[in-house]
Amino acid sequence: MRIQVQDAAFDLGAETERFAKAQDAAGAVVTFTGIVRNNADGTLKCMRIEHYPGMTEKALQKIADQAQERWDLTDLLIIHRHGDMVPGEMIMMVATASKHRLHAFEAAEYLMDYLKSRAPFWKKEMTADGAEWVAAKDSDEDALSRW
Amino acid sequence: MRIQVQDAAFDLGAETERFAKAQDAAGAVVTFTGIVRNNADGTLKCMRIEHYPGMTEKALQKIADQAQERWDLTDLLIIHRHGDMVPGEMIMMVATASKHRLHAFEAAEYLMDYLKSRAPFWKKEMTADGAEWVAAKDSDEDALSRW
Amino acid sequence: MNVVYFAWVRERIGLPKEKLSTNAKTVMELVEELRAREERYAVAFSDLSALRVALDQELSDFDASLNGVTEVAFFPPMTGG
Amino acid sequence: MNVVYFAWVRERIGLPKEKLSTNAKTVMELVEELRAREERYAVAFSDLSALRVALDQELSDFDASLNGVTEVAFFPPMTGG
Repeated sequence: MRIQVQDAAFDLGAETERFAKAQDAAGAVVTFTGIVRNNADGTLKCMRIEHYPGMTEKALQKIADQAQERWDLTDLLIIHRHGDMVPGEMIMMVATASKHRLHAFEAAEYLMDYLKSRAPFWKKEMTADGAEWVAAKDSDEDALSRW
Repeated sequence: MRIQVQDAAFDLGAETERFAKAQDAAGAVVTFTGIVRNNADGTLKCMRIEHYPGMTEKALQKIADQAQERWDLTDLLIIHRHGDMVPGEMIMMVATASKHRLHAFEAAEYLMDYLKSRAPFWKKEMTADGAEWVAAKDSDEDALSRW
Repeated sequence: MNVVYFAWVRERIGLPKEKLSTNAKTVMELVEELRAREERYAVAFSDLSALRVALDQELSDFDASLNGVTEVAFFPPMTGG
Repeated sequence: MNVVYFAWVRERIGLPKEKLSTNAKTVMELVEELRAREERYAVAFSDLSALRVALDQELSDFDASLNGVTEVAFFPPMTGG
């Protein structure tokens, strides 16, 4: 299991390849990648992600531990960036490995659902018109109720 | 959308990176990778995958079209190998991209469920003791009923 | 009509494909013809619940019509992914 | 006690952290103290449904006790991923 919180960009291809290659007992690897998406008007200059150093790592560790308890995983990876990112840049990724494809899929969805609403990250969008904090979605909070 | 059926190995890292980088409208990218897993006794020498040239491509195209109709996807990718592979080698991958993470996840699961039971591939395991065709699992057929 | 076999069906019958002249109107009638030919066919087609059929590269059923069909494929349940 | 603020809470209050001496026994009592201090606090804490609190880096509730707590954090609902 590896959890990384960092300002620097990460190499999705290399991370995915390394993760999958390290699996000799798992038949199934699932990854999720979050990418900075432009707004509807195409005016997004930059996405700034603030976080709570110390709590972030603890919260991600707790979410990862819960996923490992709940599903039969042989490995998992979480990388989440903070700082400034332009549209198209990758914000974060999770990867899960299991013998069973359903376990790998469900664990990755669980990690994402909890990471969205329980890990202390906050997004701010900087556009030509100014800066605005991204509001949490009710649907993200609701997503937790399925687990 | 890209669908590839091939004997040659593919580069999971490069494919994942290329797929994610090409997304400017999607915020969510999900990948699934299937890896040759050794058997319980660790005696698997080789996994041989037979397929039905012509029908394979049509079946994958149909499954991909159905996924695109059903979910709001900006892109999808399927790569599936045939021929001989040793434990640890990657058999196949799917990738989905969407604005919505739930769409990307569900579409990838749908692709995998249908690909398992509706695309004409057959696995044969070669061990020191001989060769045996992998039996289809009832659970794979049952998985289709959730869609 | 081209008849093609895959996986253990191909192995039991001992060939990957053959050209047949048949008056069979349905897949089931074709299966009965094949079963009657030789022991290896009878063995391969002994349990139809363990077999699948595709007509012109589309999954189909054993009671389907062969009208206009040029390629029939028999194989076990698929195990891709 | 260290009190830390994130995102728009930090911006409205105008500082990322401060050291406070307080007799507040619960988070709610601390919030009342802060609200009473200055307008910018009153504004930041006007709608608690838009706020979350963490005690020593664990998510908690506004009615939780501050007994033994060394760091209180206030921030809006999280938007990671």
